[in-house]
Amino acid sequence: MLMLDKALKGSRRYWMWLLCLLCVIVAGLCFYLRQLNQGLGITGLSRDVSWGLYIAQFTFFVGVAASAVMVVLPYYLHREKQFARVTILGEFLAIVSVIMCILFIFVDLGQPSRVLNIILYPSPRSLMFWDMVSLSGYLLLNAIVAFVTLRAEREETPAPRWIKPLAILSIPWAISIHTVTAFLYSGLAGRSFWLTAILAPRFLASAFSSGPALLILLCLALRKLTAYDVGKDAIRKLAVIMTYAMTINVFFVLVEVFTVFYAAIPEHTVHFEYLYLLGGGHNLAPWMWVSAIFAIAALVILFTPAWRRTQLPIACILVFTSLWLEKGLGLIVGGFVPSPLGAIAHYAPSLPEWTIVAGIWSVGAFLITVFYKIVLSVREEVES
Amino acid sequence: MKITRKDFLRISGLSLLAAGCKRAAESVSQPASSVRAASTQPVRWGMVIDLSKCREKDGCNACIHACNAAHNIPQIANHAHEVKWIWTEPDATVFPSAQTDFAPQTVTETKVPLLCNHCANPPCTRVCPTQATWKRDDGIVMMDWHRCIGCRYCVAACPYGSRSFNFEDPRPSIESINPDFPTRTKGVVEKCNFCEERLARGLKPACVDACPQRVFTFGNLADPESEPRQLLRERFAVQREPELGTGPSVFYLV
Amino acid sequence: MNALYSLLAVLALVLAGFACGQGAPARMVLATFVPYAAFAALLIGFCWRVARWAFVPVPFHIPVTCGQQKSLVWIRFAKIDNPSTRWGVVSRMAAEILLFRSLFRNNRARLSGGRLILGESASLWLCSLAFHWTLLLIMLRHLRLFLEPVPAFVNALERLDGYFQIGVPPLYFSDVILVSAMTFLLFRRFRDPALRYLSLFSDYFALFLLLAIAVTGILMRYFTRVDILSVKQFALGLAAFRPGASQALSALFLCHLLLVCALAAYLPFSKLMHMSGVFLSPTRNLANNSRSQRHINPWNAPVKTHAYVEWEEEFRDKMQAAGIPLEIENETEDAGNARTN
Amino acid sequence: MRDRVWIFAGLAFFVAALTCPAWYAVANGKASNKSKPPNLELPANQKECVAPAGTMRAAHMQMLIQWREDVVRHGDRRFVAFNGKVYEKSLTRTCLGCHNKEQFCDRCHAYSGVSDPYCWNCHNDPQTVAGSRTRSTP
Repeated sequence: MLMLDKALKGSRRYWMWLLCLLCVIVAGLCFYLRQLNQGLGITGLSRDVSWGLYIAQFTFFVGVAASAVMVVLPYYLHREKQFARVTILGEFLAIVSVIMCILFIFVDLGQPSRVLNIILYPSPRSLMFWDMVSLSGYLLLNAIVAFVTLRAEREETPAPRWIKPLAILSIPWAISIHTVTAFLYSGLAGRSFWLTAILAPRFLASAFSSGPALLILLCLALRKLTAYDVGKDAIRKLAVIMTYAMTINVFFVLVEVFTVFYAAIPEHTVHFEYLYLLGGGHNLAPWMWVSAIFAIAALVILFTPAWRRTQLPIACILVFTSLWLEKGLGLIVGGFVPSPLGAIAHYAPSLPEWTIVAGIWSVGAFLITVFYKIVLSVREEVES
Repeated sequence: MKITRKDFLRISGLSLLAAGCKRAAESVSQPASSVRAASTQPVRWGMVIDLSKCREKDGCNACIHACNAAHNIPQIANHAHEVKWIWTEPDATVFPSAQTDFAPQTVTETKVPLLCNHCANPPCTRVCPTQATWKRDDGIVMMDWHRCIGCRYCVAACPYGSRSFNFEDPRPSIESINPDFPTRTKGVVEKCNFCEERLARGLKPACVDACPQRVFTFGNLADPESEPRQLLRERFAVQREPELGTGPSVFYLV
Repeated sequence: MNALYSLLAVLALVLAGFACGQGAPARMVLATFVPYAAFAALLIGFCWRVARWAFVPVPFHIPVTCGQQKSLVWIRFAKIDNPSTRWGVVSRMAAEILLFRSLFRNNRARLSGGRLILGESASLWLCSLAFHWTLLLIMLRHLRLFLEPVPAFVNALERLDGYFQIGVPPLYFSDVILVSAMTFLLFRRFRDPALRYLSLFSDYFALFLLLAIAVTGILMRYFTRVDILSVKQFALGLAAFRPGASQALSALFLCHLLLVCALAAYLPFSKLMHMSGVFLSPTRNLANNSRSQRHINPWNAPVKTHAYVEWEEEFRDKMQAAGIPLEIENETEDAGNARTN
Repeated sequence: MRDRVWIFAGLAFFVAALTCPAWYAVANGKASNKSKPPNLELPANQKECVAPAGTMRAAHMQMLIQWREDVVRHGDRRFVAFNGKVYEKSLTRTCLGCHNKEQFCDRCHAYSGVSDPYCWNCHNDPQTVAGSRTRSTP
């Protein structure tokens, strides 16, 4: 019997959850078909803000995908046994995130029927080509490592020897996917908001905090909903990783802010002013402040000994939301506004856009549920 | 009608072979080898725009209308979805770094015609993941609308805002279609092509011919004796954001 | 050896097709006589096989299924894998026919360190599913040649299949999937020694024949080209019983045609009849309700039984006389008592 | 016993599906002239195409793609035909200069069940465009 069969046997709650997700997916699909028919005009995108929520979500989930390295690295390289029960969860999270990234790129295309031109006419000078290579390679690596180790676990045989080199290869590869994604933006001379060498380090820092935050939340949810417990040690270690990555991320942002405002080159300051100036009538500014406040609040919780364990779920939610707002919204839109010609074009995602994004999130939730269900059933079967 | 073996060989074998060889040759020699590459004299098409002449007839949009008619450019009411090949902006917007604090209002508020700069080192072609936009040997930055996947990376890369994306089907917004030039389909990026299709027939770009003031001077920048080169020798010209290293082929006489 | 012979048989068919393309009389035979003969063989043979199956009595109500059978109310049972009602059976049959449910359970046995391991084997299920579905899609797509006007759904399928713009005419994804899945199914038989031992001529022949049909079709569409107008005319002519082969039809097309005819004529007499057989598999199409309902086989000959109660009744007097204790002392009064025992 | 009804119903369905082309022809009432090709209007002013008719029928799409690559990507607009004649590589000017899109291209594509190629998303049919223009301007 296939491992996939395990996903077919579940409680009523499990099926209801999948059904709900399916409904959202169908709603997203309907709007996507409309977008296919009418063009990207049904989104909030415009001539001046030509990338929006889709690409921002793509960027954010590349980070989540890359963060799998934070469990793979300690487990495979430093033999940290605490991560034994969480590593495969991290790998499946990476797989699902990459799939979501691919979907976000796909729905953003104006001519999706020509998407294979990227392979038919490969252009090594374009970073998008390298992003495609690194993302698909990462997906493949993680899929092989996760499925082969899970299969070995189920058959109660040791995992084949060649898995370890692959797992270790996935570590630098994870760094590469987010670095290349940062280069997509930071290599554009005309967009001064992104034209900074710290963009790639910033991306990595935010990835290594948002990814573990999500993983901790998923682990806690599993503990609550099922009998599966990854162990206190693993969660504590993940929390430490998240804390320091978040600290570094905030530090990087402040470094950027200093450079921009002390040098005071208008081309650079305008973007920050657009994003953070309250009362300027910019619809993003309040959200950017929410992001900043959440980040500080999360750090306060994580650095206070009395709270760091008891309030961990809240801290994780704060970290995740803060970074989602910063990276999944502000970073992309902030790069486009003001436009090189100085135009301030407001961007607000439209209902179809939100629904399509929700549909892709649901695809992710659906897949992660199914994958985790398989993992948990296999472990349950082996342990009993 | 029977397809003879000869036909079969010619149409399938040879064309496949030829296409394959061409592809291989292209990938070895980076820019697509154009027919003009064979001629000994290098070509770099360029344009000089005399703003003083343009200022004389303020509010004249002959160049824009000529371009719109020639290239089936849709007139979309929604500003967010506009498609523009050549258009005008205030001087202060076009040359933000060339403004002095106390410049006369007449200068800062004059409308300046804008179009694709056909850069010598274009950032847009560098980022295109499918080579749907590329620089020809004669300096024209071309778009292949058959190949564009609509990722809009080039729109993000262009520092001049010269690229437009078709957010909707342009056909309903075209007043009268010029059958000689294709319309575009939704989901592709487009921009000024320096009237490549007119150059091929020995004509000058539509905007150049349409201007009653003869504001535009078009010619081969690689030829020291060409009209634009003579103008540039005689008068001081600026380019848009030259500090980005893109090397625009459009010059403005201020 | 089996593989080689069947490959040779298919190659012989291919060569015959090409040879027919050369001479006019052979073309006429191939284009007019052969398709009808093959089609008649398919129809008659198919009906005959199914009719024969219909008259074979099903000897037992076979409850060999997976999952928990319906028993006591508080025990959850597998509604689809082990149905007790007709609708349950319909859904199980749908899962079997549309999703190959039982193949989904396939696993590969191997020995590791002296231990038998039933390992994962998703590839067979995945590839056969891909192969069968794309085959259906391709057959439906071919309707564009047989129907005039072309129904909208056929056009929609064609557009969907060639959605990604790769080359002209656009590459059909079903073609790619079909050929790769079939290649896997073929190599699966070569790779595993046990499977190689089990494979017969007919196993390989069906695979090679289908593969040859696919390859000739692909060659025609993407490489040598064919005049689609004459093909459609020819196909419509066949359907209207007015056959006639235009000179524009290439030898490759005739080869494709001959292979399809061979497949059609061969189908009723081969393992490919699993196409209808799957509907008739008793382990799948019967409800597993033998605990709640008594199934009497109508074909069973009446069995003469002689229960103890009857035997006792027969010899009651003699037993009583001999002082042998009786189960039923007195028919009328102790009947209830005996039953409780 | 009871199952035989189902079996024969299924068999009847299968046979009906297999023989659907014949039924379809009867239902559409075109059994008499249905194997005839569509009436493809050929240009009145020209006798010869850029390649022999058989080649064009089988491979016009490949040629159009080749032309497209030549013109757009290589600026090469001159096509020397098999008989030495020189044509411009242009769908609108050369092909549609003689052929009528609706009565030639579309008819044959509809007949052979080839869905409309994406050419027409951008390229115009000069005749319909001219027609709409005269209609829209009074």
